[in-house]
Amino acid sequence: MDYAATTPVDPRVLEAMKPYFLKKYGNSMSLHAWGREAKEALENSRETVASLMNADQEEVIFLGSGTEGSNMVLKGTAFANRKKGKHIIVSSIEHHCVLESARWLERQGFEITYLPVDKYGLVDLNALENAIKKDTILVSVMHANNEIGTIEPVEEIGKLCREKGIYFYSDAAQSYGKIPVDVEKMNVDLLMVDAHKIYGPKGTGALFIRKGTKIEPLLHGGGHEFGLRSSTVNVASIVGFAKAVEIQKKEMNSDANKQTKFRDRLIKEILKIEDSHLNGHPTKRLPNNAHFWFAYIEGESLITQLDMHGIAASTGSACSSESLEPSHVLLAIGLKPQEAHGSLRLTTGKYTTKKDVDYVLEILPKAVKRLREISPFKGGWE
Amino acid sequence: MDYAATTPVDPRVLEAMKPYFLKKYGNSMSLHAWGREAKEALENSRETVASLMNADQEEVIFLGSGTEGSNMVLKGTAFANRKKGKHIIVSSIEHHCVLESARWLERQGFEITYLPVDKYGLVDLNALENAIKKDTILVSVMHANNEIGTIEPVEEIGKLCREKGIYFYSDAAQSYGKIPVDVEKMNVDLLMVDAHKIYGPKGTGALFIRKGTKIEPLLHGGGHEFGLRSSTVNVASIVGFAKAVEIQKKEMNSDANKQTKFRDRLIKEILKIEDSHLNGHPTKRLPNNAHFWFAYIEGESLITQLDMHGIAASTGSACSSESLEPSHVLLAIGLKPQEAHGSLRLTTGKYTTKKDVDYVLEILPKAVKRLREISPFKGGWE
Amino acid sequence: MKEVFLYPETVVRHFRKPKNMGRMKNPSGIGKVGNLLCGDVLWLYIKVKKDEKGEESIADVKFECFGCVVAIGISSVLTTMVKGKPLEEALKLRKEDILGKTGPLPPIKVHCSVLAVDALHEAIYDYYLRNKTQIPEQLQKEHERIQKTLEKVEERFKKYVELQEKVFGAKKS
Amino acid sequence: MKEVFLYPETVVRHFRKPKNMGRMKNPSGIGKVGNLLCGDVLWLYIKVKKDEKGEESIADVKFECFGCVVAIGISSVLTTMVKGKPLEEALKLRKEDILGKTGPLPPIKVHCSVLAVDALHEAIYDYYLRNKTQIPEQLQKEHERIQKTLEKVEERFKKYVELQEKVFGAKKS
Ligand SMILES: Cc1ncc(COP(=O)(O)O)c(C=O)c1O
Ligand SMILES: Cc1ncc(COP(=O)(O)O)c(C=O)c1O
Ligand code: FES
Ligand code: FES
Repeated sequence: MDYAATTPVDPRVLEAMKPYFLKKYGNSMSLHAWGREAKEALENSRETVASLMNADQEEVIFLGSGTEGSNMVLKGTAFANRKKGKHIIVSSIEHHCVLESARWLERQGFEITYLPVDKYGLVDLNALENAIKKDTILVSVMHANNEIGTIEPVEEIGKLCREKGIYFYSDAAQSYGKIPVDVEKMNVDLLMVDAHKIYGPKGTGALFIRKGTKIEPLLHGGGHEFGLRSSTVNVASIVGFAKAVEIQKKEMNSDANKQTKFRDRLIKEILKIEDSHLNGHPTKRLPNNAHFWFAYIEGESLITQLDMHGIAASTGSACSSESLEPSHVLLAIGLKPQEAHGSLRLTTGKYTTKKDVDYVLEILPKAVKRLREISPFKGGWE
Repeated sequence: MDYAATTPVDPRVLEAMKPYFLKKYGNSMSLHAWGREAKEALENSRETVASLMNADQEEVIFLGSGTEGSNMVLKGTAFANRKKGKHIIVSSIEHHCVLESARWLERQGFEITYLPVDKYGLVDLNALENAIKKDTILVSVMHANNEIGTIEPVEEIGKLCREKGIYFYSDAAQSYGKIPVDVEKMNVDLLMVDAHKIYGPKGTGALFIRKGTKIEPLLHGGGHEFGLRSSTVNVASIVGFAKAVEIQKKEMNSDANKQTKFRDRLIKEILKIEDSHLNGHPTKRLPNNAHFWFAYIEGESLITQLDMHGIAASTGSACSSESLEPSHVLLAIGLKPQEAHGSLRLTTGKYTTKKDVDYVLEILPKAVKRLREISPFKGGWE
Repeated sequence: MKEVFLYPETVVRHFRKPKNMGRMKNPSGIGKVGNLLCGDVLWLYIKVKKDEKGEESIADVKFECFGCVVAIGISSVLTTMVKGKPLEEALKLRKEDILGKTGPLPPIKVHCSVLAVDALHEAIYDYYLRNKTQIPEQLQKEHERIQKTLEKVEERFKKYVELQEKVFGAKKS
Repeated sequence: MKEVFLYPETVVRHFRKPKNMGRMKNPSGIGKVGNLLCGDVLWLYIKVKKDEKGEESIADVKFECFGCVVAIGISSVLTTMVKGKPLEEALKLRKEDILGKTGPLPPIKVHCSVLAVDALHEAIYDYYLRNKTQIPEQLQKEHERIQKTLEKVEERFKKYVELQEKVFGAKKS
């Protein structure tokens, strides 16, 4: 139940990749036959990945990870548009790859505004409008949040940015292949997608860059990917990504229905546990994400309890070297630190069965109870 | 005969990777069992890759490509050591990933010195010593050149840099796993290696960072790889890389002997062609690299001729949008542009047979002859 | 699937089946350390018994913990190490003694073992205080360090949260 | 292995077996275009014949090329297109006509087709010059453009090489 962290590779994907490891291993930049074969596979894959986001083939480049995409967008637009301005707006619940890139830019003299969200994690359009300045060059708001699953009002955000002539970037790592992603409807100029969240291989992603967008490369070198991302092209992984996309294209809708049922059942049953609470929006959320906090217990202990029973899950409570750090997303939606410490994320996937859901519903209440027995706060916070 | 561009994946490597696609697919940062399994595979792989360069495990991080490594080193040391100085020295025959990173830094206000090489492509130690200034922060000289195969005097360069208190980076993408690489003997502070040059998967490399070296990350985010390189760890590819390293560890020496024989035979026989010339050093060269220029013909045509006979090769003559551009490496060793245009790189690998070599020696003279028949300069340059 | 542990096996075993877990009625001393905001709170109870010679020892010990796997596991390990031990001996216990028993922790988790030792010493301090026993100089110093550290961590943490609130505009409901 | 071409199949076919390749003895006109430094040199020879009505046409054509696959392939294609054609018709030939026959080239290779057309027109220009025929205005302009482009390319290229030499300290031996 931790499909949001990463997914296994679909066996059909691995099958598609194999020939590109062993036989068709050419360098896509080489002129000889092996190279041309690699080139053709690359361009076909590009078309597939572009088509599931309604983009032109020439507007999509492949990446070495989702993180690389966000780093490239933040730093690449910042450096390329320095003359226009030094101000960038990012939502406060962006993934670390956006936030840390933003912080790095802050250290280089750029100005960053962190946009607040409401208790469901939704970005407030008025706040965005107020945050925009003359020298704003980029707005970054993710499509769907990786922790609490909230789906942001990207169409409206994009529309506003377009009106103001500001680039709009959306990190769609968690949404692409799970819910519809359409760069036209979303009014985005830049959009990142990730292979290993949809049964493709790790170490591959793609970036949509609308024609005419001013951006610098992050990886300089031999000039691959239209000069925007150098590195010998990882054809096998890209072919694998494209295969995963092809599969999701066919199975996305039926799969989303199935996940939504699981999700809503998890939410309904788990909220029956005393002092348990849902995080994120009740309906504007990813079909496969259920996120909670349980009073009086700590998340790492909880997921380890679950792990003892073979259940994988995730929490927003993470170790730092002097204490546990509650997730920035949970603080941003207004949770108190001690509440955020007791958080649990369950994310289902296409290999999740009804039995798995039943099993979680059997084990989780016991695990919560057990940890509350250990807790000094079993009776309530002091 | 284009193994320097990229290699096929060894079937044993693919076999080792498979479980990490399908079953052991966990996120190495997750706390649950799948995550821990990934973590263990990651650390074992790190040890393997570190051991073949005589480095400590904690001094090696994994990358998404060789290019990423060079970008991180150049930009990361430049930004982290700005207080010390703004001067960087790179050899004039570095790979594009170093040169283009250097040029980007130049545009950000850093000062770059491009170090000349002699006619064999060897960096001149005196020139280096003269180039070093008070505010020099980094010297970048590759271990072995990817075009002409020349092996640089890295030990001496490293020693000089150490004496002067300057970081020394060496791009060992072409040497690692083919000839001995030892970060202690080489006196390097930073060293990059690449998986897809030694029968590992594309999209994976590693960077040695000596303890205490001041460097900033290139990919900011979730804090993977000791906080130095964020992105969900590509465990399958890393395991594959480690497997490839393990194999090379055993087979490197015998393989180098075999390649050297092929190489020397290719050189001896090909130089019998009229108006043909060897590029690079006669002995200080990679065991698998043979590089020539042929007067009066152009390289792209030549490799296409060879390709017609099923032979893959490479040239230093590349298309730009208005003409052909001769390789910077060949110009740096003193070739005239028209000479550089007629260059040919043959690089052998572990699947190359004596028969393959014979075949090249049969086809190549004919191909050269044919193109000379087409050339207006068959009788000599005008 | 092979079992691979992020933490020493002993720690995980104790987390799975903690010993001496729960509240104690009428303890002789309580040590309360850690901080709710940080997600680490440990309460340690001791029952002290005097033998014929007047030597004081820990007859019983219990703990309650709101915290991570290591905090819970290590606390349990510690209780098994000090149960029955004379107070003087218990006072000599250092985190190294625990880690000697469990094996090393990842650097990021070392503070969890400090937490357990601190709770023990605070409980003894509390016992001495309640019994108006003269507090050994060393323990007094330790008590002051612990209180100061707690304050510092809390302060640092509050700053972090304030920053988050300022930057991210949290604190809604 | 399936054959995948970076360039149109026709171009590759002509590269493999070029038509009308080689030097011509006593040509009526020669067009020499391209630049050695740039790695693109094309020499095109024509033999012109007058028929009874006095119409001039290309009786024979040959080419020599030091250049890339596309330059060689396209030159060959062009020779087959103009052989036997009246000069006037040959003069109307544009790169689009060749690409119409071969299919589109990658953008980076479009200039190779320009090279071939330029060589043809330069050969005809040369023929007119030798025969002191009045040169059509259009052709004169074209000739000037070609010469200017050649100069410009050469200049740009020399600058590039000089930069390389300055930066990289080339020019050894
Ligand atoms: C929303 C979001 N953005 C970015 C990333 C980073 O992707 P990667 O780890 O592949 O670099 C992830 C997942 O880790 C994510 O969930
Ligand atoms: C010497 C050298 N450095 C760097 C690279 C770049 O590696 P990659 O293409 O894997 O990014 C290569 C190969 O392409 C190389 O040969
Ligand atoms: S007690 Fe802080 S992380 Fe364990
Ligand atoms: S003629 Fe210049 S690349 Fe073909």
